[in-house]
Amino acid sequence: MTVPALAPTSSEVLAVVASRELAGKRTVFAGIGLPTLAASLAHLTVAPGLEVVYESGVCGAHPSHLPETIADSVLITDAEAVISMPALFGYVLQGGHIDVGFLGAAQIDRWGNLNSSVIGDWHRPDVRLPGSGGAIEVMANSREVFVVMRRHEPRSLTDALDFCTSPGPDRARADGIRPRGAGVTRVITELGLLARGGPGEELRLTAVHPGVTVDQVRAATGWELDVADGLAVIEPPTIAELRLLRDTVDPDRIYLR
Amino acid sequence: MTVPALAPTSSEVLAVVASRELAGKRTVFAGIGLPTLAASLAHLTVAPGLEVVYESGVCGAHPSHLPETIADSVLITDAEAVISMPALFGYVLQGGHIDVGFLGAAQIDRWGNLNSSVIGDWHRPDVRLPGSGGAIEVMANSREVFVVMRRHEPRSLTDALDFCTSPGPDRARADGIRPRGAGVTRVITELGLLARGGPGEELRLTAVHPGVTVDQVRAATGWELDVADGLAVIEPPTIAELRLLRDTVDPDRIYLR
Amino acid sequence: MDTQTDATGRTTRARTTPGTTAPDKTMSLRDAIARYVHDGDTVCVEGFTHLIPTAAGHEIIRQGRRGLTVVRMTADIVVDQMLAADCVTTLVSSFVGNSSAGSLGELRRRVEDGRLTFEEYSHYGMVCRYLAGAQRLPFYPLRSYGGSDLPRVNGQLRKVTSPYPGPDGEPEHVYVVPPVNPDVTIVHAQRADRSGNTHVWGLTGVQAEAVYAARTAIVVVEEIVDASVVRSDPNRTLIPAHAVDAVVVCPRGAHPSFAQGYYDRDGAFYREWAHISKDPRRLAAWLDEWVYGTEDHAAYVSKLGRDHWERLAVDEALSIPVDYGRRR
Amino acid sequence: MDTQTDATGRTTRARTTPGTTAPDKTMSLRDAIARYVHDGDTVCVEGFTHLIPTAAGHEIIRQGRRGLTVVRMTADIVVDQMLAADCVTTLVSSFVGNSSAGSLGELRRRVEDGRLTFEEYSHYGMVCRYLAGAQRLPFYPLRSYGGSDLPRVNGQLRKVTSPYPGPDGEPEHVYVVPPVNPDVTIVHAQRADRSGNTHVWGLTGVQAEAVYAARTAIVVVEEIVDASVVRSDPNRTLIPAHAVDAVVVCPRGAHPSFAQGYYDRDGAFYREWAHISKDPRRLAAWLDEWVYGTEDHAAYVSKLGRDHWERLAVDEALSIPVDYGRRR
Repeated sequence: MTVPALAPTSSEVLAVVASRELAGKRTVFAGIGLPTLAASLAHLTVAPGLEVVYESGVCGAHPSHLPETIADSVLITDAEAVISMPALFGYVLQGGHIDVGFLGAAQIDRWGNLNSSVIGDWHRPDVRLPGSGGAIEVMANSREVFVVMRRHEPRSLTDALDFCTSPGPDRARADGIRPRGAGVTRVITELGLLARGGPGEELRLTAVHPGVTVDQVRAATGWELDVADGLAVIEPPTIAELRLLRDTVDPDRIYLR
Repeated sequence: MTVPALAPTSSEVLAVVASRELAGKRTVFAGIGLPTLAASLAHLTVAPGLEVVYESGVCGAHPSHLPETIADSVLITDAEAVISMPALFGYVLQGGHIDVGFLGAAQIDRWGNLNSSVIGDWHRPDVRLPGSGGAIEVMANSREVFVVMRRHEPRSLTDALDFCTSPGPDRARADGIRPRGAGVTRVITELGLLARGGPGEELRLTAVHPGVTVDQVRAATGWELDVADGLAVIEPPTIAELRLLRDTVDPDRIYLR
Repeated sequence: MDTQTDATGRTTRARTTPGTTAPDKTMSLRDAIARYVHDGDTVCVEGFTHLIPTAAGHEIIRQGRRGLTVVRMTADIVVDQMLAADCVTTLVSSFVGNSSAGSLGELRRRVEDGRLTFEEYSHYGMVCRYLAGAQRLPFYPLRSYGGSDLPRVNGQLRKVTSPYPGPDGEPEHVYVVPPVNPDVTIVHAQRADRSGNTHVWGLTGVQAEAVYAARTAIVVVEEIVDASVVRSDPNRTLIPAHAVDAVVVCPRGAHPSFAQGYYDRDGAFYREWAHISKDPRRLAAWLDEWVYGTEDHAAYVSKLGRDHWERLAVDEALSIPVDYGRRR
Repeated sequence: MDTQTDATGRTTRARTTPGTTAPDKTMSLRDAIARYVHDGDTVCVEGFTHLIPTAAGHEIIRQGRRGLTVVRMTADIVVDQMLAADCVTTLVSSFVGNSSAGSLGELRRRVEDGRLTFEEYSHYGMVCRYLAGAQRLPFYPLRSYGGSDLPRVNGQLRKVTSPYPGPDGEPEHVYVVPPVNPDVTIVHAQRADRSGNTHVWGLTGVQAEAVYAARTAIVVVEEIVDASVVRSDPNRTLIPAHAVDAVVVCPRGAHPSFAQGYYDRDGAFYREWAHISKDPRRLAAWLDEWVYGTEDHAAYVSKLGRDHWERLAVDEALSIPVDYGRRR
């Protein structure tokens, strides 16, 4: 067993903070990496019945090794169910079975809209990014969405997206489409935690990591960031949380860089 | 081996006539009874590659016993594929994979429209019939439809349906829906064979069984029946056809009553 | 460990998997019906000829539910029985015959006398209602119904114009159906684990869609198996646990329909039903004896007797396994 | 009887079933590509991370096809390679990254330089295009895209008003996508019989829909099996023979992706591809050596060598059989 003598790494802090936000949730849609680390830790702590659904169609995985991708063969062998894409996206996601969807993005704005398509103009981009994958559907159909942003900087948390790939409920409504979920409700970054309740609300700073100042966060955010009353300081990862992460969830430190 | 000394029964004649019309077809959608007898015989004679698709979702059945229903367990064990209802109706039937659909009905009109819902008024019927099942979809999506009517009489081959359950292409077009297949192209009865080429054409008498007169057929038909030039006389079942039906297809004479 | 013995003396074992935190959703059929089926509910009972949840229908009758809307593609004997027991006021269906064995007497009487609200569809219309329901879509398009009289008597069949031109450049119109989202869907299956991961084989019909379309779902199974059995073949899980609220073990609960690999269809009973249901008094007597007169489905199964089940028994025909592989 | 020996020395046997008249659709990959893939065609290459038909992509490159429209949810290494070989002018896709292992260098260069027509969708948008295609529907509705910038750059994303009022009584609007009906769909699978009844397990993605959506379909398999193997488990037949035009046996044809139960994913190659594809000369050299320089996929497989395949080998994890039953 690892003695958690080492100070928590940035990845460990992000995973722990995200795991705590999953308290009481039943189903989470997650990609490999920090989201699955967070979900695995939550499963062992605050959300014992938590089921992770993967975009590949795997439900109730029991992997023998830490998976490298959402489609890793170790997620399939011994899973409770492996379903087709029409069933995964149609019946599970659009069917309303996902409590929390985890998403990443190159850019996020104050309303929780996301860009994962391009930097620059879509037609002749400076950087062509991978695109939506299922992110548009995760955003549109999950009850709420958590975003983990390793880097907290103005070009990522931006005042104006270069392109809106995955819109939150406010943009959907403005487009004449009835929104379903709350959109992004949590943004977990290296500096702190941003949150919003749902449609019509901006992301506000609700907690900072120990030693981080509000000015620091504001300077790193591309929009005029609002701060919640009673701003909290995030409790650092506990020894119990770190032990679980290091000894049980990712003992080979594949994602806990 | 049965020596086909007995004269062919009415069921045998209908099955043989229907089987001949399947020459060269690849896929047929058929219910249990005369349609499957016809398909099985065709498979052994004029359509060696013929695949029967059942409404239950069975493709390429290899039954150990003659099935009693389209969902008989003997159709499932040893089948090549068993698919869900959405796949059967959506991908196979609506997807355009069926050459010939077999349908029955309580009433048919001169355009090949069918009633299998009610005798009398729909809201307070004299007789409530089983309804469409998949007949509406078989009619709308098969390249063509064959109807076997054991009884040829004016109340079955009628001038005006009590209710149109399964419409042919002409009614579909009049309703603003682009039709796909030809609708009913063959009606096989105890008196003869009625045929039409497709949209815009009426069913005409193209052949009669030996000894049946045109007047007899006209009297038994609820509309002013048109007769094709060069009206043919149907060749009676051959000894080879009868042997196959009696010895191979239905040796226990379950459907060859 | 639960141990159950069925009418043929076969013992089925149900074990929990140690080391998992998956919720145990098993309960008796009586409790499941009491908890999830209420007067006035919309109840979907699916299974296309195969795996018809008859035992659940009988338990609904025993508990005296009233005012139900029953949604079912092929109204079958169990629907005729629920009608005769006065549980149902509205039927949503696409086929109301007793398979190929004659009529459903009670259903015909009630429709012909105007005592039952009947929403009539075609099979694919029903399938599309489940598809829309499972996907929480406002409507589902299909290529049929053009020219049918059904839209004249069923106002739910409507048209939409496609925003893409047709192959000839002209606007294209199609019929659509609305979603169905039953209060509860009940299906029967071969086996499930205690949290509801359900293996179904043979005819799978529209069961997955009907379950996903529903607000709550009851899965009745021939046997509860260890999670390791289900997990040895995750592609066979037609219905994942997250879509299931109650798991009920009820061997032979699909009689007189069949469970592929477990027991065959009781064709003789289907034929007999045409006669029983034709005579309201005979039908009432049948319900008294076989439903009200049996405490639960186990009693119904023993009342049928060993010889009866022996006639419906099937020999083994095992699938050849596939290899899911395991990383070294 | 055909006998093939793969790189690990395993012998696969392919037998015809005596006594059936099912057409034999087996042919070489070279013949299948020559017959079914033409310059200017719309070619769908599916397999969600699992069972990617790489060998077929390589054969398209060897035969020098030009002007293809490639339809594929997750553009992957094989698409990057087909782009670099100048086979493709239009890409229809919903994810254009090299899995989680970096970028597809050639794809990025061509998009960033404006040398590739790219029709961008989301995953479910692509799924719905296949669903509409398979069902020959004029459009398919979905609950996403509202407020996205994608409809601004992709005119195929349009809206329809539901003919049923929404939950608040107001009209309800949804986005729809048009069908896709590829000239040919190519998928990879574990096993099929000679007429094309195809067993797939593990991640099944959207393969069935992509095949049914197409005008013609090529199924590439790890092994041809006797029809009796397929027929022992008809529910495992994801793709029935009537939807298949060509059956190609090509062991390890999904490398560097994987075939559940046969060989694992070559993660190292995915990571290496980020570097190879970043440099156009290195990419060209790779194509010269591994695609143009190999006569067929068997040569590519042997060139990788036994040690390489040994590292990707997996242990056995067999499914527990189910009983289909047999009437006595």
